[in-house]
Amino acid sequence: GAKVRQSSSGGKGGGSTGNSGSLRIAVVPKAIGFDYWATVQNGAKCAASEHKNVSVEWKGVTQETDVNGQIQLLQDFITQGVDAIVYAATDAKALHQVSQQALKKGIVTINIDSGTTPQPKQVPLIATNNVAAAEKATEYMAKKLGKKGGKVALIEFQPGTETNTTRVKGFKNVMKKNPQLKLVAKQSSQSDYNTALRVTSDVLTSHPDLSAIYAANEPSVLGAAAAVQRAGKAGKVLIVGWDTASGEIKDVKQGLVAGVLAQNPFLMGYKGVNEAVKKLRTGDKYTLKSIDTGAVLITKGDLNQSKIQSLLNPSCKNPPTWTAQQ
Amino acid sequence: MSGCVSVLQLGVSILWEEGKMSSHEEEPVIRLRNVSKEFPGVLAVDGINLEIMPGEVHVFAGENGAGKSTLMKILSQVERPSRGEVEISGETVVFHGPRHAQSLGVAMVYQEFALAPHLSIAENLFLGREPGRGGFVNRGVEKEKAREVLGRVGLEINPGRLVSGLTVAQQQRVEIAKALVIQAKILVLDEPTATLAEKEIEGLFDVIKDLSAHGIAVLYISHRLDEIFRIADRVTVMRDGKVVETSPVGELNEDKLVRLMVGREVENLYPKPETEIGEVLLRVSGISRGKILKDCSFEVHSGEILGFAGLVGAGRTELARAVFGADKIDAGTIELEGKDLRIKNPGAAIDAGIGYLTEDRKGEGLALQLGVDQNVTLANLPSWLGFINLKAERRTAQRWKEELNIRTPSLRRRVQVLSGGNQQKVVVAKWLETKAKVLFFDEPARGIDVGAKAEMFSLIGDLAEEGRGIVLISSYLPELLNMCDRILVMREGTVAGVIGREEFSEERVIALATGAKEEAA
Amino acid sequence: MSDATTTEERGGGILRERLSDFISQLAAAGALIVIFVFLSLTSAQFLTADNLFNVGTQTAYTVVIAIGETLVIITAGIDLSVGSVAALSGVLGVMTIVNLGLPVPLGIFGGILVGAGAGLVNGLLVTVAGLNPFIATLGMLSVARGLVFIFTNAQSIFGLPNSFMLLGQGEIGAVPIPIIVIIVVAIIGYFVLSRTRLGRYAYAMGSNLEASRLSGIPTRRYLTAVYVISGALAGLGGMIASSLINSGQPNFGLGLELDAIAAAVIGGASLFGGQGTVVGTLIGAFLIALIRNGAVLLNVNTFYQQVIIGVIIWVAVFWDQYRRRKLESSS
Amino acid sequence: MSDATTTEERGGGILRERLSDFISQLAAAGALIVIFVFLSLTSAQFLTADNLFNVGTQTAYTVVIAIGETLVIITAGIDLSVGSVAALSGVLGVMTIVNLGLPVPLGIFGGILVGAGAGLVNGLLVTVAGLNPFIATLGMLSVARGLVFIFTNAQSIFGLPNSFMLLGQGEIGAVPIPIIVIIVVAIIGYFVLSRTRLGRYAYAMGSNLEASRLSGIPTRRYLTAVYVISGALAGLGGMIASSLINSGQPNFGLGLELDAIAAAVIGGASLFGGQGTVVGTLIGAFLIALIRNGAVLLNVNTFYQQVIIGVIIWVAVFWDQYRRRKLESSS
Ligand SMILES: Nc1ncnc2c1ncn2[C@@H]1O[C@H](COP(=O)(O)OP(=O)(O)OP(=O)(O)O)[C@@H](O)[C@H]1O
Ligand SMILES: Nc1ncnc2c1ncn2[C@@H]1O[C@H](COP(=O)(O)OP(=O)(O)OP(=O)(O)O)[C@@H](O)[C@H]1O
Ligand SMILES: [Mg+2]
Ligand SMILES: [Mg+2]
Repeated sequence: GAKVRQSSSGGKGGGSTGNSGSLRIAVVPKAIGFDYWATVQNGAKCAASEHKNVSVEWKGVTQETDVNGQIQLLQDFITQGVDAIVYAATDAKALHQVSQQALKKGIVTINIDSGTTPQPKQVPLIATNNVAAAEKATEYMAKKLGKKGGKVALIEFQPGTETNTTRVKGFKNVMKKNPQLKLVAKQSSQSDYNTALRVTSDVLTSHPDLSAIYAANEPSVLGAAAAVQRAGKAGKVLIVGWDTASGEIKDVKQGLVAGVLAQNPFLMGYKGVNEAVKKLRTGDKYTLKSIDTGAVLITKGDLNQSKIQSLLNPSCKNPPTWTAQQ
Repeated sequence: MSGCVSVLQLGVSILWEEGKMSSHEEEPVIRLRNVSKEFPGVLAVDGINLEIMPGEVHVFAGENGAGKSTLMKILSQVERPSRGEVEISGETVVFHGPRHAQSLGVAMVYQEFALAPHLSIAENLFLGREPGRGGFVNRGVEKEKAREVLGRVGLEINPGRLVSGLTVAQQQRVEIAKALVIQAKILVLDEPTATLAEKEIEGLFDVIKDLSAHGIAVLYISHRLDEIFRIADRVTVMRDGKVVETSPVGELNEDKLVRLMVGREVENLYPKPETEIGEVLLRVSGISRGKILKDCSFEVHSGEILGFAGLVGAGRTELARAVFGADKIDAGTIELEGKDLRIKNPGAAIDAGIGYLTEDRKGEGLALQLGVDQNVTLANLPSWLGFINLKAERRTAQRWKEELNIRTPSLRRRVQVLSGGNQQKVVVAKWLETKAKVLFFDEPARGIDVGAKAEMFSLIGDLAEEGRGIVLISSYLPELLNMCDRILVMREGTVAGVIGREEFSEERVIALATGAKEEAA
Repeated sequence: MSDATTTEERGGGILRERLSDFISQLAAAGALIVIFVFLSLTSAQFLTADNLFNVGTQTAYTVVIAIGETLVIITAGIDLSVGSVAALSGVLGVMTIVNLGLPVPLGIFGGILVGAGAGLVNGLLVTVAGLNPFIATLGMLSVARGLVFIFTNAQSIFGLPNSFMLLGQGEIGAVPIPIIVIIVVAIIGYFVLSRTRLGRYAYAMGSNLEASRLSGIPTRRYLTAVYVISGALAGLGGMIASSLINSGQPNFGLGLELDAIAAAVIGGASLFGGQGTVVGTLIGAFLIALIRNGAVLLNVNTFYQQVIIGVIIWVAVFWDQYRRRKLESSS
Repeated sequence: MSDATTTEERGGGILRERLSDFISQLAAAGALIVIFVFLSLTSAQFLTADNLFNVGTQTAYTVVIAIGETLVIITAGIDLSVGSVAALSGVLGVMTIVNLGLPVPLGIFGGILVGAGAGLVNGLLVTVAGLNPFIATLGMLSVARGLVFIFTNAQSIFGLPNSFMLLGQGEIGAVPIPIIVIIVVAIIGYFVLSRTRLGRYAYAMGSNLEASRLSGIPTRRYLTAVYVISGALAGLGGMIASSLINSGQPNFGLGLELDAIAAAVIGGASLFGGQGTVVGTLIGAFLIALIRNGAVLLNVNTFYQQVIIGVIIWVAVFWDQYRRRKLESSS
C-alpha cells in the first residue's frame, strides 16, 4: 500500500563527535547573488578557519523563490550525510520537513536568518527578528514625518517569500498605529535594482507629494534612492529600508537615505558554523540555543561608531560578535 | 517497347469504351455555374461555366497564372469561390473545406507538394484517413495498404521511409498514390508529370485510363502538349481566369492548342540556335560521392548545350550539385577554361562562373517570404561596400519581369503567392542575372507554360550563342532531343554514355538509361 | 514551415529519417549514461537508492510538464505558460482542499482541471483568435501568475491533510509515487504520440500545417486539444510540486518553462515542429537533473555549477548531432 | 498583366506585399496609440515630459537588446542569452573601470566587446558546431550568468566615477542620452535591415537557408555576424543599465530575454524567420513599457498588473492580425 516516504535513516551522519574528526558543514543561504549572503558566507568561512579541519560547503539556489530547488539542494546534502547543515529557510512551513529529515539522519541542523514553523526544538534559530526590526524602522520614519504625517510608498521585493512577508508585516503593524501615514503605493522590485528604479520613478511621478518610502531589501533601497535623486527630490523624500550594501551606505552618507536596517549576517554565518562545530565536537553535553543577532537602524549620525563600522565591514579580525542580548 | 505500349493501350481502351457506354446517359458529375475567385489584386478565376461528365479525362491547359490551379482548389474546397456555385453529382456544394470535398469524392494532387516531410510515406498516404478505430492507428494495416497503393504508382520503396528523404520525383508519386487512397468520383491532377520521366508517365497514364474506365472523372492540368493528345477526351483552355474554349481533343491540333493558350502564334517551341561550338569551357573528371556518384566525367564546350538524361534517381541532380559545390565530393577535379577550380561551396562556384538552377523550386530555389525583386537579385546583389543599390535592384527585377513576362501585380509581392510557373520564372531570372559562364538547368521547364517555355528555351539558346556552356537536365526527352548538341545519359550514378546530335534517338537514350541492349540503334 | 524544417536540418537524406529521432535519443542517452557512470565513480553517495529516488522525486514535476511541452513543440508551437499554470493549478488545487474542504483526490483532480482550463484558453487563442503560440502563452504566463497572487494574496497556502503528501512523498513498495507517476505519464505519452490520431496529427501539423489541412484534418480541434493536454500536465506537475512541500507556493515554477523546453529540445525535439519524442524528453530532463545533482554531490561551487550545466548542455547536444552526421555519411 | 497593374494602383494585395509588415506595425502602433491616449486621459502625470522621458530612459536597454533579438529572429534563430550576456557585459565593463581604472569610454567599449564575444560563441556554436540556436543560447544563458557570479563573487560593484552616469542619466539639450541612444541604434538597425547585404541576407536565410546557400551566400559568416551583433547590443544594453544605476548588478537581466523576444514578436516578427522590422520592435517594446508605466501611475494593484499586461498583449496582437485580415478581404 502507499505510505508517506521516510528517507531511510542510517548512513553516515553527525555520529562523528569527538574533538579532532574532520567535519563537513553545509551552509545554504536563501539565494546567492546578494552582498548580504556573501557576508554570511564570510562569517561562516571565518568560523571554520578558527577550528581545525572543518570544511564549509557553501551552496544555494539563484532565486529566493525557488523553494523546491532549495529543498532538493538540502536533501542532496542530507543524502551525502554531511555532519551539519546551516541554512536559511526560503519558506518557513515548507522547509520544516527537511529539518526533520536532517535530524532523523542525526545531522546537526541550524537555521540562520529565517527559521521554520514549527521550529523543531533541536534546531536553533540564529537570526534577526524581521518583524521587530521592520517596526523599528517604520517607527523611526513615523517619528521623522511628525504628526502631520504624509504619503508613504512601499517597495517590496518578492511577494510570497518569507522575508518579504515578515518585513512588510512589521511595516504594516506600525502604519496601522499611525493613521497620519497614508500608504499610497505598493510596488515590487523583483529584487532588481533597475526595476526598483523604474517603479519608484513612476510612483514619484504619480505622487509628487510623496513623503516617505519604505524599501524592503537592498535592490529596492538602491533603486528607490536612485529614483528620488533622479527626480530631484533628494532629502525631500524620506527613505528607510533594509541591508547595508556599500551603495546604500553611500546614500546614507549623502543623506539620500535616512536609515537602513543593518542585520548581522556575518554573525549569522559565524555563529551558525561555530555552534554546529561546538555541538559536533562536544556532543550531547552541549545544547544549542537560538540567538537574536539583532538589527540596528543605521543613520547618517552613527556611521562612524566603531561598532557600526565592524558591522558594516566585518572581517575575521574584528568580527561583529555582539548580539541583541548584549 | 512502343509495341508493348500499344498493346497496353489497346487493352485499356476496351475497358475504357465500356466506361464510356455506362456513363453516357449519366448526369454531369461536376457542374460549375459562373464560378469566380478573386484574390487581392487578381481575378484568378473569372465566371467559369463548365460541365464534367463521369469517366471523362478533362485536360485544363493555359498560361501560367491562367487560374487552373485556383479553379481546382475551388473544387477541392481549399479556396472558397467569391461568386458562383459548384454542383457535384447534382448536389449544390456548401463550402466546408477539404474534408468535406473528400467526403463528396473529390481527390486532388496539388501542384505544390502537400506532404508532411517528417512523416513516413505510409503516414502521409493515409493522413486524415488512418485505419484503426477509436482514435488509435493500426500501423500494421496502414503499412500493408500503403505497399499496395505504392505498387499502383510503381514506387517500390519502403513505406516506412520519411518523405523528406525522397527525391522530388519520388515525392510526386507519393502525392499521386495519396490521391488514389480516397475512393474518389473525381480525381484532380495538377501538373503531376512535371517531374516524372517517360517510364513513370506511362505507368501514370495507365492508372488514369483505368480509373476513367471505372467512371471516375479525371481533371488533369498539364503544360505538355503530347500528353494532352495522349489522354484527353476534352480540353479546356484558360486565359486570365476565363475559359477560352472547351472542345473534344479530336477537334484540336498542336498549333491550334498553342494559339489558344498563348493567344498568339508560337512558330517554334524549341528554337535551337545554330551556334558553332567553341573550345572546352568546363572539364569535370572523376567525380565521386558516396554511393550516389561514381567516377563521373564530362566536358562542356562554349556555345554548347549538353543534356543530362537518365531515369529518375540516376544521379543527374547529384552530379550537378557536386560540380556546383552544393555537396561535398569524395574525389574528382573541376577545370574552368583550363584553370583548376577548388570549389568548396556554391559561393565559390558562382564567383568562378558556374550557376545551378535547382529542380526543387520551393525547397532550394526561392525565399518564399521575400519579394520577386529580392529573389531575382539574391545570387547577384547590386551593392557597394555592403550597401544595396535599391534602384539598380528594382531596374534589374523590372527588366527580367518584362523579359520573362513574369506575372505579378508588383515586384514586391512575395513569390509565395505567385502561380507555380511564375515562381519558376523568378528562379530562372535569378540565375540568368548571375552572368555565369556555365549554367546548369535542372528541370527548368517544370510547370512553365508553352509560351514561357518557348521564351525560356530561346533564352537558353541565346545564352549558348553568347558563348556560354549550358547543361540541361530534363526528364522530358523531347526537350533534350530538340535543344541539345550532345546528351549525356546517366545510370545509377555513372555516366552510361554520351550521344552526339547526329545520332540522337529516344531509343538510344532510353537504352543507355535503362542499360538494355541497343537493338534499336 | 517546410522551409523552416530545411533551415533546421543541414545535410540531406537519412538524417531526415524518423530513425534520426531514435539516434538522437541514443546520443542524448549516451551523454546521460556517461554522466551517470562518471558520477557513480566520483561520488560515493550518488549510486544510492536514496539519492536516485530523491533525484527522480524532485524531477517528477519537470518531467511531467516537459512531456506536455514536447507535444506542443511537435506541433511547431511553444507553451511558455507551463510554469505559471503549474503554480496556478497547484495553488487552486490546494485551496479547494484547504478552504473548500474537498477530499484530496478531488482537489488534485481540480488542480489538473484548472491547468486544462488554462490550456484551453491557450489553444483557443492560437486556433480561433489566430495568435501565434509564443504570444498566446506569453500572455498566459503573465495572466496565470497574476491570478495566483490575486487568489493567494501572495501567501503560501498551508494546512493540508497529510494524505495529500502521498502524491509527492508517498511510495508504493519501495518506489516513490512521483517516480511511478513519471512512468505512467511517459508510457501514456509514448502511446499517444506513436499510436493515436492525436499524436500522428501533432507530427503532421508541425511538419506541414497546410498539408494537414488539405488532407482534411480538423487542425483547429486537434491543436486546441494539444494545448489542453499541455495545460493539464502542467496542472498535474503543479499538484506534485505542492505535494512535495505539502503547501501551495505562489512563486512556484518561475522559469520552469525554460527547463521544460530545454528537456524537449535536448531530447531531439525541433522548435520548427514535426520532431520530438517522449523518450528523448525523459532523457533530456534527467540529463539536466543529474548534472544539478552531481554538482552538489561533488561540491562544485554554485557559480561554476551554472557554467558547467551550460557547457554540458552544449556538449551533449553537439555530440548527438555529431553522431547523427557520422551515421549519415556512413551510409 | 495590365489589369494586374491597375489593381495594384487600387492598392490591392497589400497583405502579401512587404507592405504587410508596415500594416502590421501600424496595427501594433494602433494599440500603442490607444493606450497612449487612454493614459493621457486617465492620468494627469502621464503626459508630462518628465514621465515620458522617464519611460524612454527606463526602456532604453530593453529596446536596444530587442533590436538585436529581432535581427536574430529574422534569421529564424533565437537568442535566449541576451539577459545574462547583458549582465556579464555590464559587470565586466564596470569592473574594467573600477578595478583596472580604464577611462569610462574604454570601459563601455569593453563591455560591448564582451557582449560581442559572447555573441561570437553563440554564432560559432550555431554555424560551426551546428547546434540549434535555442540550445546554443540556452547554454550561454547559463554560462554567462555563472561567469557573472564568478567574476563578482555575487557582489554588486560600486565606486564608479560620476562621468559613467552620463550614458544612462546624462542629457543632451533636454533629451536624455538613453533616448538618443535608442534613436541612433534604431536608425542604424533600420538601415542595416533594409539597405545592407547583411540585412537582406538575414531575411533570405530566415526564409530559406538552403536556397540562400545555393545562391552563394556565405551563410555561416553572415549567421555568425548576426549573433555577434545581437551580443554586442546586449552588451550596450548592459552598460546602459549599469549606468542607469551607476553600479554593476550580478542579478541584472533575469528574464530579460522574454521581454526582448516579446517586443519583437508583438512588432510582427515571426519565430519561423523571414519577418520582422525595427519599427515593429520599437512599437512592441514601448507597448509593454507604457502598460507597465500606466499600471503604476494608475496605482493598479501589482497582482492585477500582471493579468492586465497579459491581456493587453493578447488584445494588441489580436487586433493587429484582425486588421490585417480585414485589409485583405477589403480589396
Ligand atoms: N493565395 C493567393 N493569393 C493571391 N493571389 C493568388 C493566390 N493564389 C493564386 N494567386 C494568383 O491567381 C492567379 C492564378 O494562379 P494559379 O495558380 O491558379 O495559376 P495556374 O493556372 O495554376 O498557373 P500555373 O500553370 O503556373 O500553375 C495568379 O495570378 C496567382 O498569382
Ligand atoms: N538528399 C539526398 N539524400 C540521400 N540520397 C539522395 C538525396 N537526394 C537524392 N538522393 C538519391 O541519389 C540518387 C540520385 O538522385 P537525383 O535526384 O540526383 O536523381 P536525378 O537523376 O536527379 O533524378 P531526378 O532529378 O529526376 O530526381 C537517387 O537514388 C536518390 O534517391
Ligand atoms: Mg498551377
Ligand atoms: Mg534531379
